[in-house]
This record gives sequence, structure tokens and C-alpha cells, in this order.
Amino acid sequence: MQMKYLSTAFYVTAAFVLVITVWQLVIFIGDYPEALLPSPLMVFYGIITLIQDGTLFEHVRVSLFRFFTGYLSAVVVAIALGLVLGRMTKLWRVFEPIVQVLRPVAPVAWSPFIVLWFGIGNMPAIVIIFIAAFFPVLLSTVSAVKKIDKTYLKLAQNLEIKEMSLLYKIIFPAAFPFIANGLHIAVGTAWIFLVAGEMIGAQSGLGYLIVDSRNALDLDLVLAGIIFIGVLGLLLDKAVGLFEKWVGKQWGVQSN
Amino acid sequence: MQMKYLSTAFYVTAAFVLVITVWQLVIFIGDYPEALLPSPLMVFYGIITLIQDGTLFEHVRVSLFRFFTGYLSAVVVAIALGLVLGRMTKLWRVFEPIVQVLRPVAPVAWSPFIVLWFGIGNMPAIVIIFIAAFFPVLLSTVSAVKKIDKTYLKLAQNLEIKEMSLLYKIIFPAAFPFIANGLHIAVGTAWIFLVAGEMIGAQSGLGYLIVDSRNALDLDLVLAGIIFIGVLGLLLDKAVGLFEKWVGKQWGVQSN
Amino acid sequence: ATPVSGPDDNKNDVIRLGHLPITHAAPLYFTKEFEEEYLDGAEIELIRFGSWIELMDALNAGRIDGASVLFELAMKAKERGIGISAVALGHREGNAIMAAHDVESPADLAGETVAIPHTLSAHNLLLDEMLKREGMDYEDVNVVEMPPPEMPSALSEGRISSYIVAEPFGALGVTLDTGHVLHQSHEFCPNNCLCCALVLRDDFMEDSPELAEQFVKGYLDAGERAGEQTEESLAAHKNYLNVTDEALELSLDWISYDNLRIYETEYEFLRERLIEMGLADDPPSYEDFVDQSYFEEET
Amino acid sequence: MSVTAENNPLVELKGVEKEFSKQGDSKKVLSGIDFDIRKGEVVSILGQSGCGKSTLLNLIGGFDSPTGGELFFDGKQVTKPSRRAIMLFQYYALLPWRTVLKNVELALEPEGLSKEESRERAIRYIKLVGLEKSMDQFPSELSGGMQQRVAIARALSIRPELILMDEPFAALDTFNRYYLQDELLRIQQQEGTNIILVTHDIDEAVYLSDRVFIMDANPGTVRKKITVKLPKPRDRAHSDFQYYRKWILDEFNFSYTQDQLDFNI
Amino acid sequence: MSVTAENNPLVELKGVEKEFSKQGDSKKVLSGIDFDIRKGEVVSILGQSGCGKSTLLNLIGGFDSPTGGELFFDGKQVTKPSRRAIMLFQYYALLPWRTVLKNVELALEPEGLSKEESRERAIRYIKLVGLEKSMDQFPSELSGGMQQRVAIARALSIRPELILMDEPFAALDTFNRYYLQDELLRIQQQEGTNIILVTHDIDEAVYLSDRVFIMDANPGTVRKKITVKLPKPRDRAHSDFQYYRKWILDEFNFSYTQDQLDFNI
Ligand SMILES: Nc1ncnc2c1ncn2[C@@H]1O[C@H](COP(=O)(O)OP(=O)(O)OP(=O)(O)O)[C@@H](O)[C@H]1O
Ligand SMILES: Nc1ncnc2c1ncn2[C@@H]1O[C@H](COP(=O)(O)OP(=O)(O)OP(=O)(O)O)[C@@H](O)[C@H]1O
Ligand SMILES: [Mg+2]
Ligand SMILES: [Mg+2]
Repeated sequence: MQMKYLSTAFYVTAAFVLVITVWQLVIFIGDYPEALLPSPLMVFYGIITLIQDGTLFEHVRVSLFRFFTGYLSAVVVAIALGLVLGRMTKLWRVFEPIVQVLRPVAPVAWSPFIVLWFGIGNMPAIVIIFIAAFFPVLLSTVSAVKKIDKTYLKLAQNLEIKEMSLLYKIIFPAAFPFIANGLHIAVGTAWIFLVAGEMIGAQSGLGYLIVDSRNALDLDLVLAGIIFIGVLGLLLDKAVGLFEKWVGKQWGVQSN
Repeated sequence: MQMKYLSTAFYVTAAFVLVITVWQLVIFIGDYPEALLPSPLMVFYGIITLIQDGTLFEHVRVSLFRFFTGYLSAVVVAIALGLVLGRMTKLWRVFEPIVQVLRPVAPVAWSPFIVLWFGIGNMPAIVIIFIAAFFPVLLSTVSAVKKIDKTYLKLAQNLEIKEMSLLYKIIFPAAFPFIANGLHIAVGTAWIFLVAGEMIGAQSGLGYLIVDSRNALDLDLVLAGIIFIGVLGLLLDKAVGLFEKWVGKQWGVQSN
Repeated sequence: ATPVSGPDDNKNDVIRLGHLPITHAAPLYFTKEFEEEYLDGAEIELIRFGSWIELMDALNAGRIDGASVLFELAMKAKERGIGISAVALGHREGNAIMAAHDVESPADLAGETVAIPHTLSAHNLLLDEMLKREGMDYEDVNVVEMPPPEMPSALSEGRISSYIVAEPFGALGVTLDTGHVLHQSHEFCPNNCLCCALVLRDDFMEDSPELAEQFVKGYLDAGERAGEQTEESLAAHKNYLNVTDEALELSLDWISYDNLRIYETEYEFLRERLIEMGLADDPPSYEDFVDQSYFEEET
Repeated sequence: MSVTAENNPLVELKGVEKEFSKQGDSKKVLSGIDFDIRKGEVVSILGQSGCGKSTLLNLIGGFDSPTGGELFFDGKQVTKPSRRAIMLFQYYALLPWRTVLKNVELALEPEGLSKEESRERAIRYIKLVGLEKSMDQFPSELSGGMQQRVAIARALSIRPELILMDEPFAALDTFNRYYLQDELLRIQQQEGTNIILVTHDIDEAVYLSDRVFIMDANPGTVRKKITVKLPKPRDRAHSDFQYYRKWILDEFNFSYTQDQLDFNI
Repeated sequence: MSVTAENNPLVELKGVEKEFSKQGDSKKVLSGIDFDIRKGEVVSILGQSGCGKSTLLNLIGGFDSPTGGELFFDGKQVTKPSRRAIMLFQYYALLPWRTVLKNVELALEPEGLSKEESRERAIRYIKLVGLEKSMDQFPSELSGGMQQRVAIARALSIRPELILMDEPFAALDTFNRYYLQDELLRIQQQEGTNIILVTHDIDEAVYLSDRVFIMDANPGTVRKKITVKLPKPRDRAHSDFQYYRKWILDEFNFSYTQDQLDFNI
């Protein structure tokens, strides 16, 4: 175990050094002014400033709050709807074209209507994250329900188990490993839209930090924001990955 | 077959009617002015106008050109890189943290740097779509290569097949069904970023249509643009889905 | 709309100019519309952006030769070391402070939300000025930045109580009846609040001085035509902006394009206010930033 | 244990046929199947892959309905699956997220027992198959043989009149298979349950059954019914056992010439 | 066909051991394995699940190396897999995106033959296993039995001195299994290839092998080597066949008491 952490640390450090080197090289070779491409050092100072005046913590806190509110409500609604639609084939055939047409539309494209219905501040960000997470979870839930091993359904028929019991004792748990995979994918897509979501009238958050710094032409802070979004996104992804693994283990799926 | 198309047509029509009805109801109940929430009829007229003056065709053409350029170059680069990185475990362990941190960052956040390096017009849109498609394809290729059934590798060892032959006669085809799945996912994520990509100085395209109409408060055209993005996205998705199925069939994977 | 081509062809005869689809950029529209008349063979290409910041990125990176852009934003870029100069104004006045119907005076805005398009904008300064006159603090209201097109609907749904932004969005608020005009900009600044400026890149002016001169001259002439409310002029506006006649006429009533010279007094006022509000530490001086050469030669 | 009048057969098939149609094409999988199964019998169905064994079992269990003929269970026409005839699926169909105990309890839920009664009954049958030590383990922690025993315990706990088994031991190795066959015999004799067993292992059929039905393919028919008149438990190496084994082997060799095999394999 | 001096054994194991270590824990899977295999022999390895049969086969094939003892192939120490000893994997390891013909041709690629020679040789071995009609089909279009025959053709086309088989017929039903066993015997006698076969089917071991090695588990050892002195082809129903069958069965019953089984299953 010790060894494993050490070697991970080694590779991460190597990656870090590689990135910084390439970055500096690009600046030297391209001879870009600092205002257009800040140096690693400037970004480092930017990060230090953000940490020292405490704003970074606040941005992270607000962004995570918005993210989890949007994401978790999307998950709850999409799973509930997905379980029902996955069982009701005909209803799903009506809803499917609607979902399929709405899904490829960028959440940003909706912003005029989001402002109309949800105003500004927290809500647009939450709604945009909701939209971004909703479709992947819904689609993976429906397909998970449809993919359930038919023998489970035959077993339930054979045991004469009633529809409600069937839904929450068999269908939901049987579909859950696939749903968890959908949750994992959705965390990535939803987090990407944080920046877009925090562009509409938000006054804090990492997305706002990026937009606002960009507005003020502080590209060093833009890069600082990008780094934090990236690192937090990675951590969120790992967390959901662990959750997925845990589900897999609980469900007796062998992962190698 | 006849029957199948008929029933699909029936459900799509039902979906269409449902959407229009709900939309009109929202307008009646919310009593929104047309300028803030256009009626289906207005949007319909908007679409007709766009078709009649030929701009729609031009927007679609330009968007599809940008999309395919970005997407296909991302696919080629990501697959080539993924095959190599998937085999070279140590190199991948250095690149993985970089990729994992860059992936959750919205392509839009990069736009100051994209403009710096790639200018305005077609290129930013292409680059943003490239970024959006690149990471999913790269990650799915690497994991596909790692997931290859070990017996194929043992077989190659046993038959004393050389590394180059191994790569393109065994590893690539063996990984391809998983890669195709990655391509399918990437088409969706990349298409979503078309709107964002066409916000940076582009003067045509469906994303530009949406942004420009929004700036002109022509919400009917915004919705028309959304509808076209949605429908085209659906068609692209279906096309890649068919490709994936075809690959599956070619590879003898049973899909049900 | 002609698609924009690759990055490295900005050193030819075509002058590439960025703008946002707002009434404030009208002199540019008229220069383009009557190109042959005013530019004598030179060509300009107008590139429409979705937001100020994308326009600024392109200007800073040298992807366009100039732009009609927020004065304050351009000053910030100059302060950051970007080689640009303001050569003329985009317009005079024409920034209405819109408020919901139930807001009768700035005092009613206490604790309410006010939208502006950008922190570095005349609109932000205007807001501050108005509040100060009313004896209030900037902190008494909740200021948010939002995309201008969203402002009228946000006001109508009560998400904000007031907004200050470029035309035609103020006039649209009136014609859509989502709010009313609380104040006009000229009430707050000494003769003019500097809002949008025509900014050119220094390297462009150095590389093609004749072209630059010809363009600015044409721009100033075209500007005068933009203010005329003739059939022809209204039609030209509507070639570039999709807006109702009613809203356009109202906008034009508020805006003037006649004298686009940048005066030092106006600039210094702006400069001080920027420092005062903490929006810039060391904005460029008048001499550094404003290029008056086109006017001196003209007169 | 059952309400059947003693003179009624438990299962009765009269000219049962089954056709599957797919995109216009239709294929007759079973044709003219007639047989009775008496109370307490263990019957094996033997036949090569694709001859319709699983289809036949599904019909008897009520999971599918015949396209011709009639099918009775305890004198009543079979229309849907019932707790009186429990199917043991090939891959056991244990719910991987439930412990052994909870898997068995699931089956008892519709009985309307109290929590204690239900638990007590589940434990009794888990003990019967010798898994009392693994009660709180998850299926993935058990070997294939143990999993099959859980499935058997679950089926028995319902106290069905009939158990249908589709190649119940196919996934196990020879040693586990032998052991579980013995277990099954012991329990079957103790509980008196009827069993219909689909297999392609001749030894298994001879070892377990009172009667062996041999099926032909295209369309599936029952060609021969062989009654195994040996006392149980049987000795696999005894010459009487070999006699039946050879008989059945010959039955197959008789019907499949080399050429046919070449075509079918 | 081989350059081996006639007095040398083809495969020779001397005190072979294999330990797997996982996170500090180490587990001895094989211990003190000694045997020779002479030219032309067919040897079966029998043992219950987990006793180390696959591990042993992997060592012989050079896919893994022993942690103790020595292992020789044709007099040379085994260090890596070689074309002279081809493994037949349990799920055939056919490349699903290549036709039957191309699957076989893949194996011939490193021989440096011309395109025509290579095709000719591939076709010859495909004919040998009776698949000339399916040459242009994809593996997914074939039954399990046909797939296994493709794998055998591929292995034979290399003309290896030794074929290693890990439960080659486990996924097939009895009838296909019987048929393929006959095929394998016929081809083996024609080509004279050595075969080492891992199985858990006693009948299969007796039917095919010159010698049967019986393994014990924990750690895996070869407990008994039984020489089957019957002429081939053998009659499965003959009493001599039954004699060996019973002997091996007794060997297993002897070592596994009921209790142990209960624990292992
Ligand atoms: N739902 C179905 N639709 C169409 N054809 C089917 C269906 N189910 C089974 N068949 C066909 O019916 C035939 C018999 O299938 P069945 O599964 O009953 O065979 P089996 O004897 O159980 O074979 P095995 O030993 O391989 O399990 C096969 O040819 C199969 O293709
Ligand atoms: N790579 C490995 N790492 C750790 N342990 C292993 C590894 N491979 C096999 N083992 C262990 O070695 C033992 C023997 O495994 P092996 O696969 O050789 O058994 P087997 O006799 O082939 O069984 P089966 O009949 O089920 O195929 C098992 O206990 C297994 O858990
Ligand atoms: Mg079957
Ligand atoms: Mg094994």
C-alpha cells in the first residue's frame, strides 16, 4: 500500500513538472506578453492571493453547493422517472423522441428561458447543472431497467411477487450498478457546465471567478480558476468512481 | 418492417403533439409576452423564414463542416495516442493526471487562449469541438486497450507475433468495439459544445444563429436554432449508433 | 454573413473590426453600409461578437484590427500592456437607467438587484453616480452582471428591479413595457458619459497609416449620417440590427453620433471615477491612450 | 401435501405444439408432445442442443404458452407461472445484493407469514441444504455449487408440488456435480417433490430419474420414454447402471449418423 | 517431424513449485511436481477445481515461470511461450473479426511463407477438421463445437510438437463433446502430436489418454499416475473402460470425505 501511494506521487509529480516545463517553453518560444499568456509563477501568485484573502474557499463552497443541489436533484428526479418510464414501454416511446431532441442542446442555449423562469444568481447555475446531469441519468436508468436480466423478472413472476415489491426489491437494485455508471458519467458532464451556469448573474463561484477574471483581463486568475475546476472535477470523479466500485462490490460484480 | 416504421411515426407524432400542447399551455397559464416566450406558431414561422431565405441551409452546412473537422481530427489523434498510451503503462501514468485534470474543464474556459492561438471564426469552434471530443475518445481508447481479453495477448505471444503486427492486427481490432462506444459518447458531448464554439467571433452556424438571435431578442429564432441543434444532434447520434451496431455485428458481438 | 477565414490574413487591405449588435456601434454599420462613399476603395469587415469579453480576447490577441468597445474595458486592456488606442467615440449619451414600474426613484432600489452588462462599463459608473447623488452607497444595491438580452425579461419577471445597458435594450424595455426610464445618462456626467469607443490596434495604425486615417475619417462622416432619422438611415440601421421601428426610433432619440471627438475633461472624469471605484489601479493617461491625430488633421 | 386426487396426473400434456415466428418466418420448435407425469416422479428430458428442451420446460412452468394442444397442471390449464411449480434457472437467479438468508426470505414474502415464521422457515431449508454457516454471505462469496444449493433451498422453502430444473448442474465440475446430485436425491426423497429435469448429461439422467424422455429435434418431439427400474441411490459404476447408459447412448447413435452430426455441430 | 533425440522426454518437470503472492500474502499453488512426458503421448491431468491444473499448464507453455524447480521442453529450459508448444484456450481465443480462414492464416504469418503457400496450408488443416464449407464464416456464425475445431485447426497448422489443452470441451454438450473427442483422437493419431489435456471429466480422461495424472489440492501435487492400457479407439460402454473409470472415481472418493467436500463446494 505504502509503495502504491509513493509511486502514484512520483507519477503525479512527473506530470506536474512536465506541464510546467511545456508551459514555460511555450511562453519562451512564442514570446507572448504576460497579459495574454500568464507564466506559471504568476498563476501561482494568483492562487496564493486567492487563498490568502479567503475568496477561493468561498468560491469553492458556493460552486460545490450549486453543483450538489443541481446534481442530486437531477439524480433523484431522473432515477424515479427512469424507473417508471423503463417499465412503461409505450410511454417511453412517446417521451424518447423528446428526450433525444432536447439532450444534444447545450444548456447555455436555454439561458433566455432559464432567466425568465428561474431568475439570476444561484438558480440558473443549479438549473443548468440539473439539465446537464438529468439526461444522462435518465437515459442510463431507462436502459438499465430495460437491460435487467430477464430471469429476475421470470423469477418474480414465478414467486408471484407484486408490482410494487418488484420495483423496489428487484428492479431498482438489479438496475443500480448500471445506474451508478450513469451517475459517474453525469458527474463529469454536469461539472463541465458549472462555468456556463455561473455566467448568468452569479456573483460568486469558480465559474464566476473565471468569467469575472476574464472580464477584468486577469488571465492569471482565469488559469487559477481553471486549475481549481480541473482538480475539483477530478476529485468529484474519483469520489463517484469509488462509490461506483463500492456499489459493484456490494452487488457482487467482479471488477478487475 | 412497414409496421415498425408506422408505429415509430405514430409515437413521434404523439411526442410532437404533446410538446406543442404543453408549450401552448405554459404560454396561456403564465401569460408571457410573445417577445419573452414565443408561441409554437411564431417559431414555426421563424423556421419557414430561415428556410425560405436560405440562411438555415448555410448555417447547417457551416456547423456540420466545423463539427466534422473538429470531431474527426480529435478521433484520429485520440485513437492513435490512446493505442500507444494504452500499451505504455508508465507513460500513461504520467499523462493520466494531466488528462484527468484537463478533462473536467469546460472548453469555453479556454477561449482566451484559443483566440490567442487559433484566432476567430472557424478555428475556435473547431478547436472547442476537438477538445470536447478528444478526452472521451482518448480515455475510452486507453481503457479499451487495457481491457483487451488477456487471452488474445497470450495467443499472440504463443504464435510469436511481432509488436507491430500485434498492434494493428490484434490490439486495434480487439479494442475497436469499445472505442466505437467512446466515439458514440463523444459525438454527443462534442455536439453540445457547438453553441459555445460558435460564440467566439463566428459569423455563421447554428450556434451563431442562437447567440445572435438572442442578442437581437428574437427568441423565436433562438428556439428555431435549438430545435435544429436538437434534431441534428439526434440524427448524428443515431448515425454513430448505427455505425456502432455495424461494428458490433462485424466483430461478432451479439447485441439484443 | 461571410465566414471569417484563418488567423494570419489581417495584414491585408481589409480592416477587421469587431462589434456587438447594439445601436452604440451604429457609426461602424454606416461606414460599412456606405463603404464606397466614405472609404474610397478601402474595405472593412465587421465581425459581430456575442459578448464583450470575446470581442476583447480577439482584440487583445491581434485577431482584429479594431473594435467598437466599452471605453473602460479598453482602458483596462491598455493598462495591462496591450497596444491599443482610442481614436473616437462610438456615440454620445444613450444609456438609459431602466427600472421596474414600481420603482419611482433610485431610493426605491435599496436592497434590490440591479443588472449591468460588465463591471468595466459606463453603466457601472452611472449606477454608482446615480446612487451617490441620491445619497446612497454602491453597496446598498445588489449589482449583477448579466447578458443584455436577458435583462428585459429579467425585469419583467421581477428578477431584477433595474438595469443599465447599451441600446437598444433600454428602448426595448420601454417598448415591451417591462419597465420605465428612471434617468438618462446625461443627467449624471459632465456633458457626456464615455461609453463605447472606437479602438484601434497600434500595430495596425503603424503598419497601414493611410488606411487607418482613411477609415477613421470615413467613420466620423458616417457617424453623422447615423444620427439622422431619415428613411434611408433607419433602413441602414435595420440592416444590422433586428429591432422594431418603435424601439429603434426611441433609441435614436436618446443617442447622438454627431461629435465623436474624445475630450480630455470627459476622459479625466472617467479616469478618476475608475480609480475611485477601485476598478483600475493605474489607468492610462489621456496622452497615452487617446489618439487625437485624426481630429487634428481634420480641423 | 397436495390437494390433487391421487388418480390425477400432476402434469399432463396433450399434443402440445410451439411455433416461434420472427419477422414473418415461423419455426416449429415443438410438435405433438404428449405425456403425463405422476405424483412423486423424477423425470429427465434428454436431447441435443436446440431440440427444444428449455422451450418445453418454459411451457410447463407457464412462462410461455403453447401454440397448439393443451397443458394441465394438477388438472387445471396452465396460463401463467405459479408458486406451485418453481423453476430453477440455469444460472441460479440469485439476487446478488441479498444475503443467502434474504434470498430465501424473498420467496416467502407473498405467503404472508410473520417476520419470525418466515425467518424460521428460511433457516430450516438453508439447513436442509447444509448452508447454515453461510447464511449471511452474499452469493458472490459462494462457489457455484453452493449457489445452486441456495437456489434449491429457495425453491423448496415454498413447498411447491413441482420443481422444474434447466440443466441445473451444467456449470459445475464433475465432483461438485456428483455431490449435488446425491444431495438432490436425498432431499427429493425426504420432501417428496416432483422434479422435471432438463439435462444433456446421460449419467445424470440415469442417476436421478424414474423416467428418461429422449427428444428429437426439428421439430422437437419426445421419441422415447425409458423407465429406469433401479433402486435409489444408484451405483454409477454398477453394470445395471451401465446397461441404461449404453441403451441411451445407442438411442442417440442410432438417430445421429456421422453426417448429421457434422452438420449440426 | 521433431529434432528431439528419441531417448529424450519431450517435457520434463523436476520439483516444480509455484507460489502466488498478493499484497504480502503468499500462497503455494503447486509443490514438488515431477514428471516426464514421452514423445507421442496423450496425457490428461484430472483434479478438482482450484487444484492448480491451469497453473501447471501455463508453466509448461511458458506463459508463467515456476518459483522453484526446473522445467524443460525438448531438453531446453522453458522461459517464454513458443510456437513449438501451442495452447488451446478454454474459450478458443478465435479473433471474432476474422473469418475462419483468416484466423488460421494469422497463425502462419510468422512462418514467412508466401501468400499462396500460407493459404494452401491453412485450407489443408481446415479440411482436416471438416470445416471446408465454413471457411469464410465468422466465428460468431459457428456453433461452439465448430469454433473449437477452428482453434484445433489453427494449432495444428503450425505443426507444433505439443498441444496444451485447458478443458477444451467443457463448454460443449455431451453429444458434441463425444464427437469432438473422436475427431481429436483421429487427428492426433494421424499427426502424431503430443497432447497435454486438463479436464475435470473422468470419462474424457479415460477415453483420450495414454496416462492420467490425478492431482490433489492445497498445494497442488500429482498424487497418482494411471496408465490406461486399452487400445484406441475405446468403447465407452465396455467393461474395461468402466474398470478405469471406477478406479479413478474411487481415487477421488478415497481422498474426499463428505466433510471435506462440504467445505470445498
Ligand atoms: N424466443 C424464441 N424466439 C425464436 N426462436 C426461439 C426462441 N426460443 C428458442 N427458440 C428456438 O427454439 C429452438 C429450441 O430452443 P431451446 O432453447 O428450447 O433448446 P434447448 O434444447 O434448450 O437447447 P440447449 O440445450 O442449447 O439449451 C432453438 O432452435 C431456438 O433457436
Ligand atoms: N495469478 C494468480 N494470482 C494469485 N492466485 C492465483 C493466480 N492464478 C491462480 N491462482 C490460484 O491458484 C489456485 C489454482 O488455480 P488454477 O486456475 O490453476 O486452478 P484449476 O485447477 O485450473 O481450477 P479450475 O478447474 O477451476 O480451472 C487457485 O486457488 C487460484 O486462486
Ligand atoms: Mg436450454
Ligand atoms: Mg483452470
